[in-house]
Amino acid sequence: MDITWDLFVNALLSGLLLGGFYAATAVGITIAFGMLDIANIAHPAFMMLGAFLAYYFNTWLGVDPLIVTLVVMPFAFLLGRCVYKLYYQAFERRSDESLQGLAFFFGVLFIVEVGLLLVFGVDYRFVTAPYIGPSIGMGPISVPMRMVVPLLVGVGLVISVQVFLSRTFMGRAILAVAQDREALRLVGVDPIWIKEIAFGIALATAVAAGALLIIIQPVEPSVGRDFIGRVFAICVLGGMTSLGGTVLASAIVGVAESFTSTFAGPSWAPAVSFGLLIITLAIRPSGIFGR
Amino acid sequence: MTTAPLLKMTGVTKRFGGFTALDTVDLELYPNERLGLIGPNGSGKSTLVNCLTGVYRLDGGSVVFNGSDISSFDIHSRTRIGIARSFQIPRPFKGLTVVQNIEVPLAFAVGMTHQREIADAAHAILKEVGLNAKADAMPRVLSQVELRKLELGRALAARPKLLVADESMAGLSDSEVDEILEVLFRLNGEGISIILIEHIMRAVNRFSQRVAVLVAGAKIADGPPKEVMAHPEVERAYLGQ
Amino acid sequence: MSATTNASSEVPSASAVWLKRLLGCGIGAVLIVLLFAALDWTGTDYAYLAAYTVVQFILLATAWNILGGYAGYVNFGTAAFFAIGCYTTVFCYKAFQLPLLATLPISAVLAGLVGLGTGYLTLRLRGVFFSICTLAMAVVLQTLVTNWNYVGGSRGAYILRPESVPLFGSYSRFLFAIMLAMAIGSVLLARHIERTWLGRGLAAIRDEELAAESSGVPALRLKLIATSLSGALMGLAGTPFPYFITYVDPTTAFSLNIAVNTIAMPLIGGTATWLGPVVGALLLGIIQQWVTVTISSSLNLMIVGVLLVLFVAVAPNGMVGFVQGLRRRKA
Amino acid sequence: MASSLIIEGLQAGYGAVRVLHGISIAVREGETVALLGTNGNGKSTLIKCVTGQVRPTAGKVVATIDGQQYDLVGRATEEIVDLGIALVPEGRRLFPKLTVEENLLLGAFRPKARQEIDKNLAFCYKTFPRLNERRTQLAGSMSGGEQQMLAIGRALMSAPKLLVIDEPSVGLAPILVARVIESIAELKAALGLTVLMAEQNFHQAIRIADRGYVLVHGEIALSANTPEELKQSDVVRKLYLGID
Repeated sequence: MDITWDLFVNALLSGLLLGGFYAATAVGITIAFGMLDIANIAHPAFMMLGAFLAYYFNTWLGVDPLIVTLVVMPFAFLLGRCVYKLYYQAFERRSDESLQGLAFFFGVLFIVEVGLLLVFGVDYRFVTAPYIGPSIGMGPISVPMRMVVPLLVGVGLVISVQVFLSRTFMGRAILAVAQDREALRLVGVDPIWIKEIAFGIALATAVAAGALLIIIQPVEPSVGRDFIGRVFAICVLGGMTSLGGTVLASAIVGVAESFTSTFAGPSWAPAVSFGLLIITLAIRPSGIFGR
Repeated sequence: MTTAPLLKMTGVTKRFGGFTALDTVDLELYPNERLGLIGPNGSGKSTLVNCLTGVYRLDGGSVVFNGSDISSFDIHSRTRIGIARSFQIPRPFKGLTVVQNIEVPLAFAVGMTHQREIADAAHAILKEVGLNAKADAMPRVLSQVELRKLELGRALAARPKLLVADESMAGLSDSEVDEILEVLFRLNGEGISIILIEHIMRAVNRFSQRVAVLVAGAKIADGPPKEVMAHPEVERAYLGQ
Repeated sequence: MSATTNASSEVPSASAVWLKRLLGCGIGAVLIVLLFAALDWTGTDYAYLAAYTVVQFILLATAWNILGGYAGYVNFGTAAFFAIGCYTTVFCYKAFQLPLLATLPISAVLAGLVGLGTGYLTLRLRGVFFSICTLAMAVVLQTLVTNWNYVGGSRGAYILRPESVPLFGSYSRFLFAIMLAMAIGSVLLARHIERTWLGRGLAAIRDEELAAESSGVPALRLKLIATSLSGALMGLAGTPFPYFITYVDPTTAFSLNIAVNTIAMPLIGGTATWLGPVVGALLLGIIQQWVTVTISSSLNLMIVGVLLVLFVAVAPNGMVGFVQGLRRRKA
Repeated sequence: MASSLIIEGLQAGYGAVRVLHGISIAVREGETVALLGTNGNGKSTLIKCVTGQVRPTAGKVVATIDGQQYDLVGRATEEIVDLGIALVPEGRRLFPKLTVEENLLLGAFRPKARQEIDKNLAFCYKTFPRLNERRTQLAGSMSGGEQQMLAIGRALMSAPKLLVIDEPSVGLAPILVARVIESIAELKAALGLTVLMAEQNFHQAIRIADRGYVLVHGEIALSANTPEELKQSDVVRKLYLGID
């Protein structure tokens, strides 16, 4: 195949755009898995929940999907706190999280997915918004707005979470909770409460990422499955605990997938993130950017 | 002494981040010797045990056992060549009965294959540590001193040349301490070298032929108990200046 | 390796053991004959197909439990091993016209090797990484198969199955017999593992890995054996599948639905013994066959999900553990 | 206003093992009280009863903070810290992958401490210049002595009235032990704290202690009102060195 300069730049650009969106999908899993040590396999299912809520209010009331998300996020935060409370009561408290807890989230994944399936059916659904459709063109390079908007929102989301984590008392406590849970009590913080809040935040970001997804492409409930491994791959690749690492890893995965689609064919793209994950686990389990 | 040492640790160093837990520690143990390893809390005793048994990889130095360098051996390989340990906090296999706990090392470390042989050997060991009445009990019903005995019994079942008893007596009453000491003396009488790590000085003094003192990751004294206890540096480490 | 010795603490006399075994075999044989008779009595091929599905889940659940229940590692990638079995069949059928029975050992070896490789990569890390890695492996393999035109790529492949098989009658009957034999074999294997040093070693590792290693248990090696065995059995489960549905494509073979069922069955039945996966598979399998016929198949997954969440949260020892608990309280 | 700690008839243990058999001690306003004894005699358990990490089976733990009385038994650790009782735990328990400054700021989580955060941070850096030099370094990469200083600093950030220190000398070279012990005395004087300190290093501890208790087998073997009294006691030598 000829690798033309235009093709190359286009692939790189769309990879970076994709990476921005991936960062939004992985930020929640970095919090839940990397910082709280909760392997929330159901994260992508909650993304789909966000996507379908955006779809529902968009078609019913004509509201912009991003505005829907802003309204829905506080509810997702509360839902996340409830899910964590349940998880804590049933598993963490009797320190049985490894086997049973993983299976728990796997079950939740299917409950949410099939729930959406029963309500919305198996057809692909999409949203309408002014920025879906037009592209910005610069010579031979054209950038669709439906990719630019998720990139901007995704980056904005990651930056706000990062600021929250590094500048607030609550944020620092979240960073600390995975390192030494009991020591957190010694500085006057209830670690269970911190984890509950953090898991709520993680779920809120999942819902937001779902709205971004449905802006990029039409979705049906099981699309979320494609993201299970991808978000974990990004999280592990990025070193688990740093959002900076997650953003870089997202960009790498986005670009790698985009190049693979362009030069080897889209059918190879799903293997990219997983391949990177397996290689990372084999060679350097602490991730590329782990410290 | 003219015999070759059973264990020779040379320049053993272990760091955790910026914290040096062991700094070029040398330690020797001769066949059938009883060594007491003491030192204030956090001085590196447990780290040394973990370096000896293979839980930690060394950042420097070497461990030679019975003439061969075992620095890169796995935990289970070290057990198989004759280094067994008991744990400070008892770690029984909760899902197995007392006698089944003992059978695990008999099968895996000693390599016995005949069930009847293994069962007989396990019961013999239980008798030796004084647990034969509880053979079919689950570990969760055992008392603290019984759990310590199970720890010792399981270590013993690996048929070791060297037994590392890591704080086997902490939290026990005086008479219980004596019970454990008796078991240890008997094992030593059967030819097993023993490293006793203990805070109970009475027990260390009574048991050890030689005492080594660790302070802040370094060995500061090594010799007969009386001499070591009178050593000004030891007194300083324990009592301060 | 001393993994073949019987490890039960009491050692009854040899003749008593043989008598008991013989009795067990006899009862088993009678039950199997009765089962075939009952299925024949329905007079439809469909009965065999439904029974095949249930028994296939017994095999998968038992396979999963060898690693998940005995060693405590969650495998999300059942579908990957299952699909290795499927596609070994497709490949061997297209390339050599190899019959099913000859394909079985090849699948087992391939799936076992993939299990070994995955285990080798991740078992030294924390358990959750193994779980994620199995998930990842399923997608990588699916992508490979999707792009492998020889076995049909994303379009899938057709398998022509013989009308009938001598001695067995219809091919459905034959497939069921094979699956039943493999399921029984897997349960016997699981029971054997439980009672020998492999199972005892795995139990010790699951309880206290450091203490197990200090007792001379080669933890990594035992876990790798479990991973390979578990993978090989899952591969076996997938091997007859193309003959069963006569058409197979990557989406079906790698479906996550297989994975969730395989996890749910042992956890609902109980992971501690060989009986748990069997009970769980029978229960869920029969419920699903019934729901598929009467309501809809998408509801199936909902039921599996809800039961899974309920059981792991409320009855972590599964049905078998729950019943044992009741009995102990009575006693 | 007065801050003090009274412990009466305290009993505690782990499972079947009883570690403390009826301990009564008092730490009065402005005092530094040392809990002495070798390992395994119950010092840490006593400290953990004060900080809510171990629940006593009998007895009372009552703290007075700024004239207000609180029964500590049954309260969670974080509640106790919130009252104004800071803990420097055994083994330091820092957050190794956070920077020095982030560790310190976490110490000021409780609302009352946040008001004084600038003042306390400046004070910490003044007292421990090493921490100031290394504020952006990860806590886990520092040496043992620096980590101990950070642990003390982190406790101070909660603006405590009562400081509870468990084995500050653990794992430190003798020279550093002296330095850490001295810094505790300095802090106490500068901030007007009341201090309860468990320490196995006898002579270092009594350098700064007003009074001391020696624990043997979970009971108080000696209660001394002056450091001199402790120095002259046979109990200590016998206990520490096993010399009869």
